[in-house]
Amino acid sequence: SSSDESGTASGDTTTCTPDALQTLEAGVLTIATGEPAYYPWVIDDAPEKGEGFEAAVAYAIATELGYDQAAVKWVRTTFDAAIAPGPKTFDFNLQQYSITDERKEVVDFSSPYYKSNQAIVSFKGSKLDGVTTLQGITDSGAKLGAAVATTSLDVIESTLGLKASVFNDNAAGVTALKNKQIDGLVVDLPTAFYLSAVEVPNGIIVGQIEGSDAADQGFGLLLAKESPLTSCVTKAVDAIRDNGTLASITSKWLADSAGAPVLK
Amino acid sequence: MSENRGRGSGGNSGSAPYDFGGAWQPSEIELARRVARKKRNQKNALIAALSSALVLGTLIVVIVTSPGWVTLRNTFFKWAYGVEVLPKILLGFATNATLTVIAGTSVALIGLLVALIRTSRTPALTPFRFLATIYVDVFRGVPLLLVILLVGFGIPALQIKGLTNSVLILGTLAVIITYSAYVAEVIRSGILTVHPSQRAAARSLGLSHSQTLRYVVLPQAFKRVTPPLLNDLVALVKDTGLISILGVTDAVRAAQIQTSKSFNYTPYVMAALIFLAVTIPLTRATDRMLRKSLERQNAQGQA
Amino acid sequence: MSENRGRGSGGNSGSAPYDFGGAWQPSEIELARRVARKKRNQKNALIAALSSALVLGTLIVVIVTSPGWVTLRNTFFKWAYGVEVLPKILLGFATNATLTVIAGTSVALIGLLVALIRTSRTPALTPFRFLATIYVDVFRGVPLLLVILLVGFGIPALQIKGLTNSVLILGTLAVIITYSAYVAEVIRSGILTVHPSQRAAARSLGLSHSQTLRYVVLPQAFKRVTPPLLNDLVALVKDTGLISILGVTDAVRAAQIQTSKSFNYTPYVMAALIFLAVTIPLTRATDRMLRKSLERQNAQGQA
Amino acid sequence: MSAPVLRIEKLRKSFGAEIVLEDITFTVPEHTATVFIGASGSGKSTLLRCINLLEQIDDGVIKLDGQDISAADVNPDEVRKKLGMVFQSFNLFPHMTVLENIILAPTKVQGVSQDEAVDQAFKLLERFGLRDKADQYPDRLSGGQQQRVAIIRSLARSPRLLLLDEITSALDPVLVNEVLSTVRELKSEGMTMVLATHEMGFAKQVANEVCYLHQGRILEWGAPEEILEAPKRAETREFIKRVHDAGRL
Amino acid sequence: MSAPVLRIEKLRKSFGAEIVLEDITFTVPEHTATVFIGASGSGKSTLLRCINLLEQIDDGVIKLDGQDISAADVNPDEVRKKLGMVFQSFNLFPHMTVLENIILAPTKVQGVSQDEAVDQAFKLLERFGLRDKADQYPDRLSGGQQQRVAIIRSLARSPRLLLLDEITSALDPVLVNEVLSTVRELKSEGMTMVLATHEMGFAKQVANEVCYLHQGRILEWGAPEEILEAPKRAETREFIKRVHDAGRL
Ligand SMILES: Nc1ncnc2c1ncn2[C@@H]1O[C@H](COP(=O)(O)OP(=O)(O)OP(=O)(O)O)[C@@H](O)[C@H]1O
Ligand SMILES: Nc1ncnc2c1ncn2[C@@H]1O[C@H](COP(=O)(O)OP(=O)(O)OP(=O)(O)O)[C@@H](O)[C@H]1O
Ligand SMILES: [Mg+2]
Ligand SMILES: [Mg+2]
Repeated sequence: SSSDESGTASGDTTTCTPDALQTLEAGVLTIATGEPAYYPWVIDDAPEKGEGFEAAVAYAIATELGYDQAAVKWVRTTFDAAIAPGPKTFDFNLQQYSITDERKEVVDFSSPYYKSNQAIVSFKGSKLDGVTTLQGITDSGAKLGAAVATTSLDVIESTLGLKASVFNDNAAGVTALKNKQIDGLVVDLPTAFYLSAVEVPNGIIVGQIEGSDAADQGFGLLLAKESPLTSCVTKAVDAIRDNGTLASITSKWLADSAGAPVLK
Repeated sequence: MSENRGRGSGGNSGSAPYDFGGAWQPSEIELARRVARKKRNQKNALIAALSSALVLGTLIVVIVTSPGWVTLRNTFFKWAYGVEVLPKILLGFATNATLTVIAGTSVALIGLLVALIRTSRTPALTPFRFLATIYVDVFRGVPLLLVILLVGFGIPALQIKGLTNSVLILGTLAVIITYSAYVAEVIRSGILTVHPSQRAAARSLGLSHSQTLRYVVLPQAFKRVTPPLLNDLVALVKDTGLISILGVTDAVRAAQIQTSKSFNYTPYVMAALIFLAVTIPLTRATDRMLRKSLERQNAQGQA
Repeated sequence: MSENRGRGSGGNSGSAPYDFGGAWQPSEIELARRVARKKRNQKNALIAALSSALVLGTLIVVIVTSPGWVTLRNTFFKWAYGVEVLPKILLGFATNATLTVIAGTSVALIGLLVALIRTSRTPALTPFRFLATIYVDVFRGVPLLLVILLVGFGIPALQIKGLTNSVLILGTLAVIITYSAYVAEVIRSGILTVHPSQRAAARSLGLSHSQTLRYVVLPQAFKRVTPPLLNDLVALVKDTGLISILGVTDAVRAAQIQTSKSFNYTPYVMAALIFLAVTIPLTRATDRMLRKSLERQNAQGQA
Repeated sequence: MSAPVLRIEKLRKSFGAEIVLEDITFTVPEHTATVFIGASGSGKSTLLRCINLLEQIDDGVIKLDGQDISAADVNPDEVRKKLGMVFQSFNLFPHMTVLENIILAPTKVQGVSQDEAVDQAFKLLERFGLRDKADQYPDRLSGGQQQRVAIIRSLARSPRLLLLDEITSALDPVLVNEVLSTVRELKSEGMTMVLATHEMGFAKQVANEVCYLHQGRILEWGAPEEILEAPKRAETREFIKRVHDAGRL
Repeated sequence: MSAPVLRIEKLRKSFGAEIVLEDITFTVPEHTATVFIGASGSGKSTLLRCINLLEQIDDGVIKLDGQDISAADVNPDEVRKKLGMVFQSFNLFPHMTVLENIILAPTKVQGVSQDEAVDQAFKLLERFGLRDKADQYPDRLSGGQQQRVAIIRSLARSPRLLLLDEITSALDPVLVNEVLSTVRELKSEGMTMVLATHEMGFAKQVANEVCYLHQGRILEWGAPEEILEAPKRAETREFIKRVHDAGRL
């Protein structure tokens, strides 16, 4: 009965119920994140607790779609595996995927749930300590790292025009930064706050890079290309944005991610 | 010229000629020689002991008293933490083990098939021989990591309906494809090392080509290739971890996740110990087998 | 019993007895046989050709006309794009090549040293023999990836002053440590396979232990281990890419970066081709050497 | 007088440009032994391999019991069922026991039942005094025992013709004896044989006819006494002398 | 009458529980050849290896030119400079040419200059008719040539005593001859030798004394005619008979 309505452009909420949604497993919403998943996006690498920005967003969307806590199943994927073309092992995936046109050719995105600049994390006394301009970063001769397939990598190569040390994931990059094998790691701003405050000894945020990628349209939930869920998930994101849930989640988990100097 | 020789107790024809087990007493001169030899051996043992004590002692003292020793111990050998993360790493190793078993079995079958095709002479198999040769060449030459990436990420990109997208299955497939090429080559060389006279002997008995292969060539080939195959098995156990690049959590990846949280490298050491528990017995067995076949070979050469 | 035998033209004592090159003309029966054989060969050739045409043809047709063919070609074999990214991948491969050369040289030296220590009998070297045995056992059994992680990320974590934290150097070091263990074992087994009679012959000539090793054992051992060493070299070329986990951009990583931008897998195929360009000649040379030594061995057995 | 078991006419065999056998013609009547002697490389092994169809000949005819086995359409496997062949070495299959070696061909090729083959094998082993070695692996046997088992193995198939190629030359001289006496016994039982050997003992004791092979040709042939003691050709005399000088009579 | 080159007294040697040589006593005067015969496993090779200090003896004394070389403090390398030894096989170093094989010991052990060693090597090769093989690798030589080069190689060091262990038993019978004549020539030049062999030709032609070794003991000894033609002990007779039956005179 709902099938003929699913194609309509106007958002008829009746199609977006657990009964109607063609999820991987009927009645279960399979959500993916990274392994490990980082603060402040997921607290204690335990997304099923709903703590941390992305975990909270995930549950808010699940609720919006009509799933209760128990009907949510978490799986893990690597960052680059999930944005590759092909069928997926999840209904949607959230681990700070920036929406870009290139990616949109092979996967679907929901509307954005957060927009973040990229930022450079470093440590006191590094070559980057005290640098305030983009040119200064280029001139410092510092070695910057990023995880493969990320927007952060594009920032280093395109915006800064530097050669990056490329890691399989952020975790390896953090290890290298702690070991001072690189001078700075480029990540999104909230991650940068967490890393500089908690993970990296004497960590600092050198600065954020504004509009680092013109095509960057913010973080979106990632779905398989032409997923039957895309429109419903987008509607759910729009709904929690409109009803203020998203804002309160943001202020709860990302409140301290306020001003870092902007590198010009 | 036959004078001037003495032969002591000579042919001792008095005693029973084959009574060797008798109460032989070492002579004075032999006893003196033994004392001298014993002294020399003791001296050598002493040198070995002293040298061992010196070298190993110095090594231990240098390591333990070095300023970094505490850091080193805390960073790599924090056993309490190691035990804490052990279950997670073992869980990861279950992936390696499962993969080894599944891939190992498939590789054995496919490798054998490819080897048989490559060593066959039937005209009808010509195209398969050709394909098998190319297959072996290519997959012996490309890094496994690349094959895993190509198969694990590339095949799903084709969006072929009905085809699995499980990274675990695709990763295993990549490992199977690559190792089958290695194993096919090992088995083929085993088949070729069976001495041509053995084939001739079998054919002379009236055995057909395939009977010769089955009853004479393959059993001998397998015996010969067991050590290199065991080597490949060890390599397989170690290489299964590469599919972690696809997002599968194996022992190495599990250790990496723990380490990236704690910035302590004991999980890696634990993972290494788990691998060693499996691989050392295997390599020991391989070495023993190789040594035996070597001894047999040398004995033949001397006979 | 000696009647009833005929010998045709017999001892043909008329002609020069060793005149074999003469104008020999095949007999009627031989000519008939040749025709029959030729027919059979032609039949076989026809079967081979038909079978090849059929199998390869079917394969090509099935692949090219399959619904996914265009996708496949665009995803894996977009040559224009491949050429575009080739320079970056080649730049990455320069890392693999450099590493192979540097690590290869060090591995040869260290491997030889460890092998010599393990096969020595000098009492003073006892502790080193012990250490060398443990070293070889451990590093043959632990996955290279783990060693790279331990050395590349673990050693800098110790924050020892004066010690490098360059991932390139440490990664190379990890590769050298691991491969030296492999190579030491290969050389040691080469030394052990030199026939004991060769040592006896050398000692009988009055050569000392070390002279025997230097002039007789090692030269023969090296000849024998060249094929397995070449195999290890191929493995080394392929494994150098593993240090990309430390953030070094090698050919595989360069391809991965490109692919992660374009979602097109041609860069991986390009990387594979580059590796093949290096490894196929090496494996071919290895195979040829092995075949030769095999033939020599078989010839000996038959003599 | 029965028909000859083997008749070879004008056989020629070359490896590439090297002519290894030329103009070989001889006949082996039933119950006789023909022994080929000649220097190393004179072509003895190649000749036996040609008879056994392990090599393809260039010209000539090989007839076994009147059948042209060199014809293009002959199935070698069928021919070999009638022939027994023992080489200098690598005869036995090292991964099988003596018994398994012997029953392999009867059970797999001739379709004899396992029990029957085992029975027959034991009879043969008994006859040649090797009954207690039935369950041993070849590498536990002396070279002489190995060659005797190899002969037994080829007898298990009741061949029409036995081809023996220097079956003692890899053996310790004192082990030659036991193999020689086995061959002598076969001869006395009427087995038809072609032998290649450097052992003049063989030639003297079992041959009905000795052929001297020189650079691929039969240079001289006749009764063993003639060839070994009064050879006519200078080459044969020279060869016999060298063998004598080496201490083999 | 000069002092004996080799004198062995009551030598005993065992491998684990197996006694391989027992109560071996004999003397080798200068310019004589002593030949050991005996069945396989009777201990011939072990005896020669003991003399060459390749094995450690259990009891007894080995004296070379009056010096007790079995003493614990003797340096085997020094002793071996005075001894030449040739085995059944694997004598030559396959990775060196004939010339390199011959000059290795003179240049590396005895400190002879390269030129001088080469000169001497060529002289020896010339004398034994192998001059044209100087630059060949061993695998290009026949077995007989290889053994002759091995003998030459041990001569290049002017040994006091030559130990030859079944140097022909891996050879084709027709190649035995050339090696035999080389040994005969050495004998006529006065070389002192100890040989182990199955080749009665050696025993007959070069031996001053033949010793029959049986299960590790010298059971009978004497002039070659005595031992080979009229042995006293039943065991010796049995052995000689078996060798004869095998066609070796
Ligand atoms: N497969 C082969 N390819 C090329 N030449 C061969 C082959 N087999 C044998 N020959 C050559 O044929 C000739 C005769 O060899 P064959 O083995 O028949 O001699 P033989 O009389 O048996 O010698 P031996 O007494 O050494 O066994 C030799 O010159 C040999 O080199
Ligand atoms: N290294 C060893 N370890 C144990 N036993 C040995 C060793 N070398 C020889 N033997 C044994 O010593 C005995 C005598 O062997 P040896 O080689 O001296 O005999 P041989 O008379 O030379 O025999 P052949 O004629 O076969 O060469 C044999 O029983 C043999 O098994
Ligand atoms: Mg032959
Ligand atoms: Mg011996």
